[in-house]
Amino acid sequence: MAPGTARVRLRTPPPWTAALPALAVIGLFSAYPVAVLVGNSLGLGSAPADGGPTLEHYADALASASVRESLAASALVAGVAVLATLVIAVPVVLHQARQDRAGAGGASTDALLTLPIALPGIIIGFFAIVLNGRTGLLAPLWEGFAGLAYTLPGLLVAYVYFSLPRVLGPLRAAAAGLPHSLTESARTLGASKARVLATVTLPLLLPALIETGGTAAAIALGGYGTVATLSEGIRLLPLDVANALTTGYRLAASSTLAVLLAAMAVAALVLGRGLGRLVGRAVAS
Amino acid sequence: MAPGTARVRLRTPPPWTAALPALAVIGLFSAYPVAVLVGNSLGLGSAPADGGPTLEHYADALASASVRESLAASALVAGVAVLATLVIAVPVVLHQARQDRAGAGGASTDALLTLPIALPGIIIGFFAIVLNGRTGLLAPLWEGFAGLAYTLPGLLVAYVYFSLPRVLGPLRAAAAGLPHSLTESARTLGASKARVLATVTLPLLLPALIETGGTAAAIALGGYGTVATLSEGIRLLPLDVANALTTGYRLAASSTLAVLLAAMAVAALVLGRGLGRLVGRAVAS
Amino acid sequence: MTDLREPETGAPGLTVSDLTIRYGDTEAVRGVSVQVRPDETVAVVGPSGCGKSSTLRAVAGLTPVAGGAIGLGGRDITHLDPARRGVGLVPQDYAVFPHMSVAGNIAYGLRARRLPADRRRRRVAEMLELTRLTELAGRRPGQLSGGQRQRVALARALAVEPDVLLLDEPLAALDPQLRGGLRRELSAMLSSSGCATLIVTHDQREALSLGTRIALMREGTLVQFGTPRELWEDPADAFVADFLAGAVLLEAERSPDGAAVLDGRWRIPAEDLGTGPTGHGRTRLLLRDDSLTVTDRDDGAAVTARVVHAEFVGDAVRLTVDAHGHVFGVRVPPDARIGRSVSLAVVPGRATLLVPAP
Amino acid sequence: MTDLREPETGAPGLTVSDLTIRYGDTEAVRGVSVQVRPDETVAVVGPSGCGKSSTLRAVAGLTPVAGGAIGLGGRDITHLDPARRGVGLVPQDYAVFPHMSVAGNIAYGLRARRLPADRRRRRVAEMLELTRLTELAGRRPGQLSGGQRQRVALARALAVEPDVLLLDEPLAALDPQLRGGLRRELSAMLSSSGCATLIVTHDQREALSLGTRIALMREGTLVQFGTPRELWEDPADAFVADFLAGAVLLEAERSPDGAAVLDGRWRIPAEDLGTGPTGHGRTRLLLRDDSLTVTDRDDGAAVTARVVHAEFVGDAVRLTVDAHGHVFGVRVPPDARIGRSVSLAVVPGRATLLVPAP
Repeated sequence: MAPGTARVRLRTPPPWTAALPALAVIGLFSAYPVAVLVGNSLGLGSAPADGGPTLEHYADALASASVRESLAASALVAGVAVLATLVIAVPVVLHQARQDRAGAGGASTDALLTLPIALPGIIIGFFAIVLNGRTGLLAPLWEGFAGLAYTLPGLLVAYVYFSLPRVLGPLRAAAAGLPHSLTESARTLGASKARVLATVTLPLLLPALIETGGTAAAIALGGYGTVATLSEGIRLLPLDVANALTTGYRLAASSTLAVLLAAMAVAALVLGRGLGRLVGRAVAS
Repeated sequence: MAPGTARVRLRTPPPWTAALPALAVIGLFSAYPVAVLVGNSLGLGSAPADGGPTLEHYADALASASVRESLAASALVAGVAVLATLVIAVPVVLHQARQDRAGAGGASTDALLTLPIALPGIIIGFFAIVLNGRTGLLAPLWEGFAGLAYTLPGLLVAYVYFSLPRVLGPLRAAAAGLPHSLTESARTLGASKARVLATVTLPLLLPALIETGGTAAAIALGGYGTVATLSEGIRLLPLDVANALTTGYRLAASSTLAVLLAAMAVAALVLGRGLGRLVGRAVAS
Repeated sequence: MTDLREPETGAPGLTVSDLTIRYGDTEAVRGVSVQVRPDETVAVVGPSGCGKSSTLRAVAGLTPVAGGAIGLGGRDITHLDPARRGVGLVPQDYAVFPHMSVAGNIAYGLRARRLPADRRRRRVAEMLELTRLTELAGRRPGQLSGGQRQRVALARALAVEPDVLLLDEPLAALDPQLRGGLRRELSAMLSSSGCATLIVTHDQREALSLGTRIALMREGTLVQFGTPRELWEDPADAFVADFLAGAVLLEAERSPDGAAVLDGRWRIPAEDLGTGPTGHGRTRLLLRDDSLTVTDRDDGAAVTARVVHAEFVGDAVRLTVDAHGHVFGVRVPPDARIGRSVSLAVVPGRATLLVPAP
Repeated sequence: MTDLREPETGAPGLTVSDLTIRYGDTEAVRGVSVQVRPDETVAVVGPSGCGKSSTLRAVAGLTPVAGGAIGLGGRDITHLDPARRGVGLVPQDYAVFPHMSVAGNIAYGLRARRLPADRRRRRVAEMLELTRLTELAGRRPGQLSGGQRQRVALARALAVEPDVLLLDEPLAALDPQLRGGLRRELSAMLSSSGCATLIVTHDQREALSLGTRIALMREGTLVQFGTPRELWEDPADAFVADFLAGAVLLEAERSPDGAAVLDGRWRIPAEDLGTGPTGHGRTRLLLRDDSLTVTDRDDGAAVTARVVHAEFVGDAVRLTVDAHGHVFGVRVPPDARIGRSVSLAVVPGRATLLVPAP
């Protein structure tokens, strides 16, 4: 072997070369299709129907009452469902963290709780119909349950169930990462359990709550299966996107709706991460 | 305060009482609907159409050629897509772990790479159509691209893209958890980089690969949005479930398909977790 | 719970009586009794896993008590809620609240007790002064060094005027090079706080220098409880002698002309031996690193030992030798020539024969 | 790289010449030169952040070298791939492969070198023997204690017959109570392996007992390099004296009747002083813990010092005193009565005046 060929390449290369493989993956799988989609929605598509740069497709979409309603309903369902999910998840993960410390292995509980992550959205929609559809199993109990699945409260419950297993994992990791000595010290200093929760546990869990919430909201926004199953009721944005695609292949119009949906989802994710990091810095610096 | 009321409740309570809140969440959101669904599929539904315990709905479903094809295609797409995803993801996360150690903060790369987790499956199907639909943008380049989106390879690519951001997060955590001193020691003992990868890095990453792969396969199996957008081509199981639901409301038959889909997804998840833990024990004990 | 004796929990200071702690089926602590008088610092010391931390956590109310009683300031706190015990805990990792300033940390317990704002501010200022943190009052813990964080935790615990201060391995989290200085600093702050203090440590030097009394634990039981000098000069058993001073304690038989040890194979003349009283019943010989020397004599006053190891310790070479199955340390001058076995004799006056009081 | 001197990398053993290591803009190591002869153990010691670990990592090829040269067994390895250097690394966490048995770990380097199976088995058996692991050969690392894992890492590194063995803080990961015994065990195994060894440690006791020579580093530079006795008896500066022995080194002026220190405010009579030669140019007085005593005299031979702190250390009380801005340690008997200030005099023969060779 010639001298020099066995040299260690340890000098730090310029950042962009180091990031190359990762960036290639991004470009191949993200940036290019997104660019094409955005281009389409701006009338820059290569299809003969599209005639040059314009914002008219966005104007059309936002002028449509049904699209505006779907947008609002989507934002409401995703936001409220994720908030409700977090409210349910926090006591569960705190309880799990306590169990872990006591060594009372919650492995099976843990497995059961996150198992529903495997349940497709379409099955969850199905659950809702089975229980609260127009001829659902719960309908005989109270007539209000009949058809509840297709209403806003019904959708909310379905999406809470959809989001719960997705939220439990990351939150559990965050709760396990909180040093137990913090809450113990707060207790010995004279704080009640409620006070410790309000002044120590929740503030320190907040960054994780925000970030996890953002991600869950993004996934809920884009979740098609649940709402597709329940498509007789309230319309959410993914339904419109699918509709625009199937009822006549109008590339620009459907691209516009797709971009709106993707933008909302990405905004939720990015906002959650950014805000989470910001709060994290404020909380832990 | 009366003596005794301020007593610390620190004696370890019986396991089941401690697990109560978590179990309530499971019961409310999982166990009951699943039980109902399974009951329906076994002809135990309360709808007048269902007439007592029977396996005939399963027999019918499995006798149907289209259902059998969907089952096979679903398993194939989810399995192969996740394998391909892992193959792509491993070098990326190992590279990220290297970057992290060098302190060359890959925060922005990281954010970009996992951002597509926010992209709804329906949008990803849309990407595929835009690029490789019958009049897709890539069709002029090579005629094979036209309509590729509706074929098996096209679906595979779409599902790889769908799974990649979901796999990167957990794998990255696993890669970051591998002590760097292990690979460094292996290098000083005379092993080439390739040998270190094959004998140290990959074996130690294997449990995480299996578990993450199982979860990703479960989510891919149930992913409805992507295949719904591409429903003109190869049929996957979620499409059948949705169909059974919309074309005539036959509770037992559609429940059967739903149970099949859910069972496959849960099996992938549980298998991944169980096998991952098993391999982990074999690897790290 | 099944203990029929009346636990003495009425004394001022901290009284731990016959404490037993169980984790599942294992008894982590068995029948430990320790008292900390107001104004006194007791160091609980022992090897890892000896139950010392469990004892501290039981006093703080963070671990359930299976038997025995804990009294503090005349109250029985055995089963009291941790928030109502009046203890000041400084955990091993200091557990400084990362989302509060230094002043906010110190005020935490005062807010929880709903102290009026003006009195709270005054108390925080006092504590900042005591722990020399006044200039750092507005800082976040993330910007502090380990030693500064320790002081925040100490100030926070002292702010609520606890009946006992509990320190869990207070120096273990700090850079070894800085530990000596910070130990002296801590010792000064503890004595100026004037609060009964229980310190848990695995380091015998810390125990000797910080404790006015030392409780030495082993495998869940209390082996000896007394002043540092009592433990140093009259260890209860060979474990105490070894743990505290690296010394060896041998069963001895006293005769008018000296003492016989190692089953009579080594007879040490009376004129070479110091004597001291022991409260532990039997006659024993206490040998430290500097008690023995290498000699040319080969009479009954010397014992032959095999050299197991020799290591340079700066001003001397420390030999590890084995004599009839007992391992000793012997310091010899760094230029001494040492073979594979040596004859050892006592340096006059440096070995102590512990004799039971008549 | 810009160094024009010819680096001496041709000698047997390990030669580190004028090593410089940069992380970004900071120089972690500046111009450090250390030689390890075959059969010798060099301990690199210094406080945390002094660059000692970076030096070891550079020798192993795990950290890039910004300047200088590294030679091993006559070869220039400065920029060689770590797999081709012929070093045996024992990292601080031992890095035992968790998915291989003890024997599999030891065989790893031999497999990588494609040693025939029979020779590999023989070598593994030898190493198991040397490190007394034969009975544990089939165990997984998860079933081993810390000390056993250390021995696996050592056997694995020695198996490939390296030109130099690199140990990074070999005892830091172990239970403090067991460290003494494991240090002696390690020392015995190193000397029976007969391999040039570089040990990095922050603990001066480890350095003194394990190193045949000691390289003392501070803030990226080499402060002194010599045998333990050289560093102990003739420290290059006050930092070395303090770090290694907790001793104080004072500038002194020699006169026929003694020495004057503290700018002439303390005159020590010649009859009380030992003298030693120094290779470091200036006349200085070396004071250890046991060099000073509290005296009643109040003439020029004594110095008055303020007592900063007193702590019990077992057989004595160690005073920390401040005399004209210099801080000393003084041991006094545990029953001595000490006020707020003391008069200090030298214990005859216990203080050394270091005088430059003429």
